[in-house]
Amino acid sequence: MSKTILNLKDLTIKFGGVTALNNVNLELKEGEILALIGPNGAGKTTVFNLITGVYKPTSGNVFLGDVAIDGKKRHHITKLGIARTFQNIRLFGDMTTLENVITGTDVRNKVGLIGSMFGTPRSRREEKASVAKAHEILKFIGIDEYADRLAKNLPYGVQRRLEIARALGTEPKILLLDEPAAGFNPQEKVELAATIKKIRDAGYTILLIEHDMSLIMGISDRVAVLDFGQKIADDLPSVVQNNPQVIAAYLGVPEDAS
Amino acid sequence: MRLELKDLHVHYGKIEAIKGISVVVNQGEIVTLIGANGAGKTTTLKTISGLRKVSSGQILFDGQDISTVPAHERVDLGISQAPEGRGIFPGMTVLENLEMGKFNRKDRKSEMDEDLDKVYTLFPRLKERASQAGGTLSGGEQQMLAIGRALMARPKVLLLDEPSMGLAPQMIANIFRIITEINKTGVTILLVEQNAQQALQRAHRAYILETGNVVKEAKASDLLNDPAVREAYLGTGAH
Amino acid sequence: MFDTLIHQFWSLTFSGIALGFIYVLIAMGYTMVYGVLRMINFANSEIFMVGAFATVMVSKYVFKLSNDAIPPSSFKLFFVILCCLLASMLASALLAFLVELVAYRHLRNRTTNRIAPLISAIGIGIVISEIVRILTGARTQFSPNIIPKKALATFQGAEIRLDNTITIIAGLILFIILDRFIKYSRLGKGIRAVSMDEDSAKLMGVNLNRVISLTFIIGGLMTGAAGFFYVNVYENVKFNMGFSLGLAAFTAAVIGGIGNIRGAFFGGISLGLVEIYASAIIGTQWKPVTVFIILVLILLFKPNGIFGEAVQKTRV
Amino acid sequence: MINLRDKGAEFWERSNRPVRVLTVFAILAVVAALPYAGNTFLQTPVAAFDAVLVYPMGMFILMALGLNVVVGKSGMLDLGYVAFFAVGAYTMAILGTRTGLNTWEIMPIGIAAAMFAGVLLAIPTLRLRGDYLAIVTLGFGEIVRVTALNSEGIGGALGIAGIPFPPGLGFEYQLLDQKYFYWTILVMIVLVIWVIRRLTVRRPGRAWESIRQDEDAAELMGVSTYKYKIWAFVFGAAIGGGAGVFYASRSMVIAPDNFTLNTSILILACVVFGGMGNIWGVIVGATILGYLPDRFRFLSDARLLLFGLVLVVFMNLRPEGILPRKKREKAIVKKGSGASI
Repeated sequence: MSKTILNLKDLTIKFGGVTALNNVNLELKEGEILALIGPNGAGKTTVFNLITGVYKPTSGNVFLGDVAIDGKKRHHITKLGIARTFQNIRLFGDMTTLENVITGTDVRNKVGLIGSMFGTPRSRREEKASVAKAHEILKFIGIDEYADRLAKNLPYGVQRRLEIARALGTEPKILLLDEPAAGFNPQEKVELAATIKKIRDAGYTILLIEHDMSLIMGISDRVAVLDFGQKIADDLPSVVQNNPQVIAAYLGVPEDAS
Repeated sequence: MRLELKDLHVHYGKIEAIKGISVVVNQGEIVTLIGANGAGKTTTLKTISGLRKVSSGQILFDGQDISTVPAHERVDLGISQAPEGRGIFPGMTVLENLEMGKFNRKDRKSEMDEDLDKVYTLFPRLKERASQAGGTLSGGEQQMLAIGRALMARPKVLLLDEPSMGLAPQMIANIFRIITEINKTGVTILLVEQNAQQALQRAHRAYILETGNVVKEAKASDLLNDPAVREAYLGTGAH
Repeated sequence: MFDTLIHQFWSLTFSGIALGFIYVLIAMGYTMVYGVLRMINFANSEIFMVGAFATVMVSKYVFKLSNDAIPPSSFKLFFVILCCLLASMLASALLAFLVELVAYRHLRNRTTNRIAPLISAIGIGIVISEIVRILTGARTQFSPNIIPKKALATFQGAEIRLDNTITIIAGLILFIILDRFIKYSRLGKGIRAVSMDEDSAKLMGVNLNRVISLTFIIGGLMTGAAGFFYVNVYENVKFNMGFSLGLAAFTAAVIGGIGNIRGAFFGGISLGLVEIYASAIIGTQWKPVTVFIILVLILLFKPNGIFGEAVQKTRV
Repeated sequence: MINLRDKGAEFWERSNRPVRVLTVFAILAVVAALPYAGNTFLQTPVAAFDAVLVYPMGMFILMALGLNVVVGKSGMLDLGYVAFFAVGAYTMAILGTRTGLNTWEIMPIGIAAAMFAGVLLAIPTLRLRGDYLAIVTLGFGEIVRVTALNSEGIGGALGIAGIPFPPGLGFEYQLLDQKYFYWTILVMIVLVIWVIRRLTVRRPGRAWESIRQDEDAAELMGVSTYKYKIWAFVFGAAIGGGAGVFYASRSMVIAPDNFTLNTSILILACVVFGGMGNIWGVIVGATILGYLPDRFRFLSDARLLLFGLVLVVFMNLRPEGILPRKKREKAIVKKGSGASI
């Protein structure tokens, strides 16, 4: 059994009077693809926001390895090795594709304002390395041909992929993908599935929010189901798929009372 | 009353969210749009109510193209929407929220009371909480308020966007029962849902949306046991 | 250092409250607009300035008042006050309406960039104050005394002056009318609805553009009234008078929680008092500095204002 | 409207190194020769042409470049930029009249003082939302002036007179012939352009750009947004401070009245007019707006009115300014064009 890399312990978060997540426990093993599914409003994106430090949990902790990261600053969490994409694409539209990825790689760079101003050898070295790395990532994701296009002018599918590329730029241990296939047609979904697998095979651990079941069933090692801010299942895809509680959460309970 | 979308296209910036759909809603029907996230269901409803601009195509309401009529005037034509996420006014009382539903109607006091009575009969909980701020209601109560508020405008067609979202199963069943009741009073309903089972049980006809396209149109009862629907939600291999 | 404060405590308090009401009224201009647009109306200080000029113009050129002439008698006085007040309110309201049209409306529908409307509003503010500067030759205009500054009574040795009393009473009445209007009238509810959820308000049939115009107009009416009261107490106007009062009134709005009209009421009165007391201690020339420090402190520690979201019910 | 910036960028890309170097020197030579163009149609009726080149034109360009880093690059609306200018100027005035230090020795001190003021303002306020930041900076600019006005120790309303000229470097700075001042400020401008260009194509520039476009996304991509916002602010302050030192040293006398809100607005108008975020646009904008009111007499009294109009009109009709920020993309080989992926 590979070791646990991310551990959510008894996570609870309340907004006003509403409990958005209630005592959620979730473990992410190194090198796996874990899918997080559940109906709209179940709290999936809230989980992402808790992991990346956008929200602080009301109670409970998030451990990256042995370090509790809840309460740490967002950019610091990224530096520790967690990167994410956004459900509603949030690229830097006025930057080129390449610059978007380089902005991601900057978190590993050390040179600051003064170094950049004087163009120290280290700053030149880092800039060069960043460009090379960014191109490499774009090739890996298969969108290098768009490197010099402005992000806002990219086709939708490329924008979604660029979100992933930018996140990879930060050299994360864990990649959080928030509905990467939203708005994709079946063909694009197949390609995306291959890309996600390729990323995993390159050594990343992936936590994925997705609604498309065929995609999830095809690539995930494990599926966790949230409903109403609670985890109602966490198992192999084939098992989860036939879990009556899950089916009920998704398709609704056939009404027998009325 | 007849609502018809003809080859409707809608863009968000450069991205095409609705890629030419055609949908018909006839007088007295409950029609449901189902499909996964990002399929374009909510966008479709927002376009009908005027919150989103039409890129091309038509929205025909009783034969008239209303696609350039501003949102606030569509209410007066008889199109009301209970939006996704309920969109109630948190700082107003339940009663004030309901009164907002009648914003442009210069009804007599007696008509106002009549409509209030109707809503309160459908949702007795709202009457109990009439003077409470909307923001303090539970999710289910807020959904009731959103629907009740939309009904206050005496709509010909009621657009419901995911009324089951974030609600407990008991409450979902309750809401759907009421939707049928509303329909029986003569209000046509266009319902967007993720909860396919419930929606299909209640609706007459259904459209399945996938990435901005209508991929299937059928009688709701036919789709209820259609493996394709199940597949759309749970993927192949579910049985 | 504290001698002035102790000896003239009550007299300072009355002036402070009267000044506070002027702030309350200008703060309405900020808070109403902020409530529906979530944007600061940077031209509000100029809207105030124009309101103040309107009173001076009307009293000087329509009623031919001057400080040498005998002050008008009671009935005529009432009539003059009413005309000047209305002139100020209408001038400011009209200007506020134009500001919305020119500086905000077009941009609101076109861009999500939040800086653009701010810059455009700053620009229109500059244009207004520059026009006035050029027309007046940048000179301070002295206003005839409209309301005699006579003492009505004394309290603990402090005079209760007529001009201050009228400011306080009229300010209070205007505030109550506005508060009721927002809470109970149909249009007031429309304004509140837009401030809480723009899309939902549209779905209810609220005409967004009309509500936003209305909000600017109401804010202008209040701000214009403040111009009238200001002239009565301080008796002079200048093209750049809006800046410091505007900043103070904005601070008042922030103290109570911007977007919240009752908060602005509380904020205005307390700022008026603090300012007058502080001036008695460290001197009037440091007044802007005091206000600025209060603003920064509030934004840092209580960005939602003293009341925060707790009184959201009364939110515009 | 044709995109001049793209035309320029295109030319630059097509050219090889010698052509580029030649172009730069040619432009510099023309610009440097401007003081000799005083008796042509460029002549300014009120102030002498060579003086106008230094102030307002040169100073405006310098300050607009600094403000552009804050407003244009990083998206923070700073309406109190004049404060840093004032701090620099007062540092020069105080030290120049009371110590034996000369302008060039005071320059780093003035810049440091302005940066310190920047940090002081930035630390509490940069956590605020954009519109609050705008009003706080607006207040700050005015507060610095009011403080100077009320502080008798630094001359109060009268200000400080007798500030020494910079020491000559083989030539003498003169009041009646200001070409040496002009050339000095030209050197400062070129230096600043050079530094800003370096920064913007490197990590700090990307950080600023990302903050402007989507601060939350930037933070989640690992950009320490608070730190870089402070840097932008302080960097802008440094340029403002440097400009202030030079201004005081040239003017010989300064008073609080030189540092009103108007100056902040004028500089902002230069940035907006030229094109937020684009240094060439900002230079063009500041040149035109600095020059026009001195060239045309009827504009000089209505200068601020004109600038206010510029703000309104440009924000509404051409928010990207005369020269927009980067729009052009390099031509690419597009495989499978038409497909959505």
